[in-house]
Amino acid sequence: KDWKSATITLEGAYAPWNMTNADGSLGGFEPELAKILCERAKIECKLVASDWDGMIPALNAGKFDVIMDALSITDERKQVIDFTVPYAATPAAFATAKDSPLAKAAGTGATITMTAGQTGVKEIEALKAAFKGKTIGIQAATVYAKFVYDNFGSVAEIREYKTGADRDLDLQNGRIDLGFDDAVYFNNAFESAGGALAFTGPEIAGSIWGEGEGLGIRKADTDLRDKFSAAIKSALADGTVKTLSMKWFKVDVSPQ
Amino acid sequence: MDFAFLSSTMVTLIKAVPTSLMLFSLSIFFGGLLALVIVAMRVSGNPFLAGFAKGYIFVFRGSPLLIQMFLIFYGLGQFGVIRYSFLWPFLREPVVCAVLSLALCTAGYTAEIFRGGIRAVSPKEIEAARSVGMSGFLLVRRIIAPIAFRHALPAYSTEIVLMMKSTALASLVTVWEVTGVAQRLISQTYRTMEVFLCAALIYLVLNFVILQALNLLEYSLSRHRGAIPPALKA
Amino acid sequence: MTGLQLLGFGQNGWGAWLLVAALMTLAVTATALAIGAVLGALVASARLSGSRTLSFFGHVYTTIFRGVPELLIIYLIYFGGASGLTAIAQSMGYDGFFGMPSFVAGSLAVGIISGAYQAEVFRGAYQAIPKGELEAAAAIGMSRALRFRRIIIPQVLRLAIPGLGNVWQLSLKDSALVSVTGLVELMRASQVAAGSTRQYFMFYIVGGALYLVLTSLSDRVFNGAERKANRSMPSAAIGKV
Amino acid sequence: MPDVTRLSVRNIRKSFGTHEVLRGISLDARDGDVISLLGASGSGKSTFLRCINLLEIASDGEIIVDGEPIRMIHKNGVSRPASRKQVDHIRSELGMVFQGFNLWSHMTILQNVIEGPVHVLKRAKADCIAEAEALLEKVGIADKRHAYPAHLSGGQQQRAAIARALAMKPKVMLFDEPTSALDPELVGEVLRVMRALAEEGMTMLVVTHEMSFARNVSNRVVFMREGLVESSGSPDEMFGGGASPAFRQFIGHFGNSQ
Amino acid sequence: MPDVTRLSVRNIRKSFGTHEVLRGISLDARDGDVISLLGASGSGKSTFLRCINLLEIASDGEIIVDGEPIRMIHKNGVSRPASRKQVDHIRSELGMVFQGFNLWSHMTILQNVIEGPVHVLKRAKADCIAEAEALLEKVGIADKRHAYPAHLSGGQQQRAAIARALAMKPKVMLFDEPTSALDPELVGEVLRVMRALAEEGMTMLVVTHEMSFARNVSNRVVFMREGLVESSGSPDEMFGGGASPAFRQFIGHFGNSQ
Ligand SMILES: Nc1ncnc2c1ncn2[C@@H]1O[C@H](COP(=O)(O)OP(=O)(O)OP(=O)(O)O)[C@@H](O)[C@H]1O
Ligand SMILES: Nc1ncnc2c1ncn2[C@@H]1O[C@H](COP(=O)(O)OP(=O)(O)OP(=O)(O)O)[C@@H](O)[C@H]1O
Ligand SMILES: [Mg+2]
Ligand SMILES: [Mg+2]
Repeated sequence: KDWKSATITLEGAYAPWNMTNADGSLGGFEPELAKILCERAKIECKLVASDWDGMIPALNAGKFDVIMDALSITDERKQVIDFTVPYAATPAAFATAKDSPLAKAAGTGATITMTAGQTGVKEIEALKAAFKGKTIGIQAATVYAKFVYDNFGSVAEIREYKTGADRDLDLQNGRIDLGFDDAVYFNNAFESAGGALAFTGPEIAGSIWGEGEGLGIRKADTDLRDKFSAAIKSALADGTVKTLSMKWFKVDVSPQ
Repeated sequence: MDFAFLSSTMVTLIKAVPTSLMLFSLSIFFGGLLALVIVAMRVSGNPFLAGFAKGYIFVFRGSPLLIQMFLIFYGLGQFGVIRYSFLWPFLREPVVCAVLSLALCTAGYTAEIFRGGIRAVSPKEIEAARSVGMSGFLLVRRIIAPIAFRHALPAYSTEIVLMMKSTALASLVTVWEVTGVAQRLISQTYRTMEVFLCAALIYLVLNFVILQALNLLEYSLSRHRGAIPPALKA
Repeated sequence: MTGLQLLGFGQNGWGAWLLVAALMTLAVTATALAIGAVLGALVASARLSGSRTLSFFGHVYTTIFRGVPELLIIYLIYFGGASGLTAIAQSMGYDGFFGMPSFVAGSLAVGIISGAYQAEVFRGAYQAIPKGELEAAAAIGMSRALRFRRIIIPQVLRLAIPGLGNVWQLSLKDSALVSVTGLVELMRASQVAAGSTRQYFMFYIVGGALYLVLTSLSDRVFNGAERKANRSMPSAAIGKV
Repeated sequence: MPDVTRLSVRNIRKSFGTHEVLRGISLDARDGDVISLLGASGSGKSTFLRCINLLEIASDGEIIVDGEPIRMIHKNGVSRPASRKQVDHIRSELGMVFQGFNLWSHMTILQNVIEGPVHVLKRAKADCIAEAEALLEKVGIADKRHAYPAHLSGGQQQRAAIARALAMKPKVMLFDEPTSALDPELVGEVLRVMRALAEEGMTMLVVTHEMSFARNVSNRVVFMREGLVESSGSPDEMFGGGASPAFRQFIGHFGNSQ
Repeated sequence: MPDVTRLSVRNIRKSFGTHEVLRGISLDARDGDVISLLGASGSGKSTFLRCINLLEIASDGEIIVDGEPIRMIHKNGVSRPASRKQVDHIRSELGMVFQGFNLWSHMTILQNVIEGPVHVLKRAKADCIAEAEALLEKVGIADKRHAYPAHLSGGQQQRAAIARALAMKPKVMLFDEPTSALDPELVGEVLRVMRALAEEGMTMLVVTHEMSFARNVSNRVVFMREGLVESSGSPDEMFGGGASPAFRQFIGHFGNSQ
């Protein structure tokens, strides 16, 4: 099949990755990047919003051809769909209330790099001691959730939320002491929390979070996947991704 | 068919069944009690109480449970008054909030269902009760409630089953019951249909048992009716 | 940006967006209720028919569609329906994806579910009809169909109105699940607005309020119908001394 | 008037659970016959009438209306009518006034009365209304024609029920205590109407406790006891000297108090 | 027996919409009085009884039971009782047998009968059952005590309703056509029971179309017409020569057909 046109779906409610404008149009980092990628792949693209819950089955049912919704590339997902090369990879960090005794834990402001499965990192051990007996909120079924369970499951109580936004609200309400998530996401969330929340402890980057975020594509459509992978590579190479990233996230999320 | 996957999914989901059942039974119990109070207010004839009940039913029956639960769990904590009050130790607990919002919501529906049942009680039988000097609670307990309950039973069965399914929303407030666990499994494995089918099977079995029990109840409460002659069946 | 601007109809206001979604919710619910009324009447008559087979199938229908979570039924109809259509289309030589339009799939799914609820409402109402009145109808030689049309339906409708009000309410909220088909109804619209602006409370409260507006409109209709249907009844004995 | 057998009932049996209410009742009614059905409370009079128009299905026996036997199917010890259509048709020729009236609560009195003629017999609505109003006039409740049954007195409901049955112009009328809720003046009125109908050739089966009716209007008296016809005969026979002891005891009060 | 006024009704008025059904009715009943209330269908007899125990609220007038006036509140042209407690108490002393029986459909006959004594009067259940069974025996439906109302014949239901009212041992009984569904033998039976009650001093107000009752059992006859008491007097006065022309016309049929 020669791909002249393709339908790309995203949730349209995950600012600043992708969001809906008041007039119903889509905006954010991903819609803008998608436009560039499609131009480079010479595909005419149509963007449609759809619900996160039905996204993967709908892709496999053929309702659209590409998912672009901050979809992390994981082994489990690879069993049902294919991914392009990543167009973004973000570090993660803890957040807490600004006036909490846990604010400014050791390493705040620094960045450490971890590889997949790495243990015994001294910064993490320090946090472990500091977070003993506290409650940590995470978004269920994410790579971050696995990390927190692996490293803090023995010392802290862990509470799983359906969405990051819910967790942030509870962080403000004081039901939980800490949250752990994508640092880029947090950056944006802090803004709407009116300065009540802040990072604590070091930012954690590296291959521990997997390859990063890529486009999800049906397994059968390898040609489409290759076209988009090529486009992503070129956009990363010439700094286009970085420019867009600085515009929307104020940090560079291009995978290293 | 990937039977290994299905069976491991089933095991994971079944572990969450007690949570679902706990949410279900507590909210049916408290919701039922609250509904009795609300419906009593609604038919009391006192304009103030009836107005309050109408408002209550309107709000809790009229808006989605998801929004109610969100506002109760995440919204109440935004108010310092509540966060620093004696209520907070309770409201802080996700389970309490989940049961609270489920019960508040079902009370609105149930009150309306019971009111429908009360409407179907023959005015003549109520008059007969009044003429022997019954009124108030006695009249309700002996005459109105038994007849109304019988009339309301089909609709109430539906509501009970709905509550079983509504417990699915509790994962919004971090109480991980069957549907929540299923959704978590889906976002890990992306095998939507398989996981959902397993979850559906669990709900179907639970609800089948509930409905069967309610059918039995309905049957045993119907002895007093003359059987509908076969010649008349619709 | 102030809340008022966010909710307004101006350039950055979400007013129009939410309003259109509310109308969509109304349309899905009304369509579903109509579909459900037909199914519900059929299933209720099957359950009351006295025929064991029919009654069994009626029972199965109400048990399954009340017992299985709504979301799954919507999934099955939407994706299952789409696979079916696509397979048919491909066997006829067409290529690509053929789905049911979201609106059709959504209304159909909610309608099938609401049919199970309505069947129970109708059944309860039927059983509350004074038996003697049915006998009187049979005694003047009314056929089943005529009895159904002239005696049963009017009385069932009267006795079912409160129950149908409840079903309307349920379907209104089931319609919120239809968003998995990509339909932007009120619930999804509120979530999108909340997620895009991060004004969660405001948009949830506004969304809830819009649901209440829809409810108050429908309550008005149902209350009017109830008043009208009950004019032949003695004034309710319950509120009296 | 030709001597036609309008209604013939052979050996009807009916049980509720283990309680056998009708134990083999037979009866023939010709054109213009007015048969009084007497019997103690609970002796099965209402059940008998209800079996005739198949509101209850007799477990045994045969019913022949206007020469046409009602076809029944017997299977696994359960009987049911073979043709629903036939039942509907026969019912429209058998009028019935119920002991409990059974007016349709969602219709006004006038609507109750025209319902059958318009929708079962498919006659023109305007004609039916005119006739219905004349009937309601005759039984004295024309002023209540737009009221709903729940707003009527007992006697008014009973008269409405009579009017509803008559409006179908049935060949055979089954009356279940048609004057129980009426005052003496109205009883006289209604009996006059019934006598007139009898003279026009309508066949009537009347369950009644009104001995004056049995004696003066009917041409045959059937006395039921414990699910059987204990005795029957012309009014003169029954109320004269020839009655059975049981019947004499039954009407004892009637005899005494006058 | 002391000469006590058990029930006194003064100038009762009641309208349904614009239709004034009772236009000022007064009546006094002493211990042991048996008052027959006669009147054409629709003349307001049932409404009058219903007003006495406040199932309908009269728009005007006064009701005094056993010397205790029922306190009413009049506000904005609407009347209602001042004390619900008083109403309950008074109702438990006023027995009522309804024209339509109004048995509780979800209870067996026995349960219907013991309901009031056990739950309103709070008497021991075992005693109530024993008494109820005796009462049911008296009215001849003891064998039906475990049946539900829907499974009873008309006359059986009526007797159950009478038993239910008597089980409360009220001081005043209001009967609305208590023998309408009964056969002559049973009518005699029930009248005997009523006569015995009257002799024990129970006060009774009986709406009836049974002239033999009015004549032989009651000690006063009240004839209602168009919402007013047209005439009243002892049975001898009323059925003798002294009756009003209207009353004479009303009982005309009764006179004729015998
Ligand atoms: N709820 C009501 N609404 C309107 N009109 C009513 C209502 N109840 C009774 N009526 C009217 O009031 C009048 C008196 O009725 P009531 O039942 O008292 O008559 P009654 O004397 O008992 O007659 P019957 O001997 O036929 O029982 C009748 O004309 C009736 O139509
Ligand atoms: N649906 C039923 N189920 C059980 N028993 C019944 C049913 N209907 C009637 N019976 C019983 O059958 C017997 C005859 O009832 P039926 O109504 O025919 O009597 P009836 O002769 O009309 O008496 P009445 O003069 O009191 O109306 C009664 O003993 C009654 O209890
Ligand atoms: Mg009978
Ligand atoms: Mg009356």
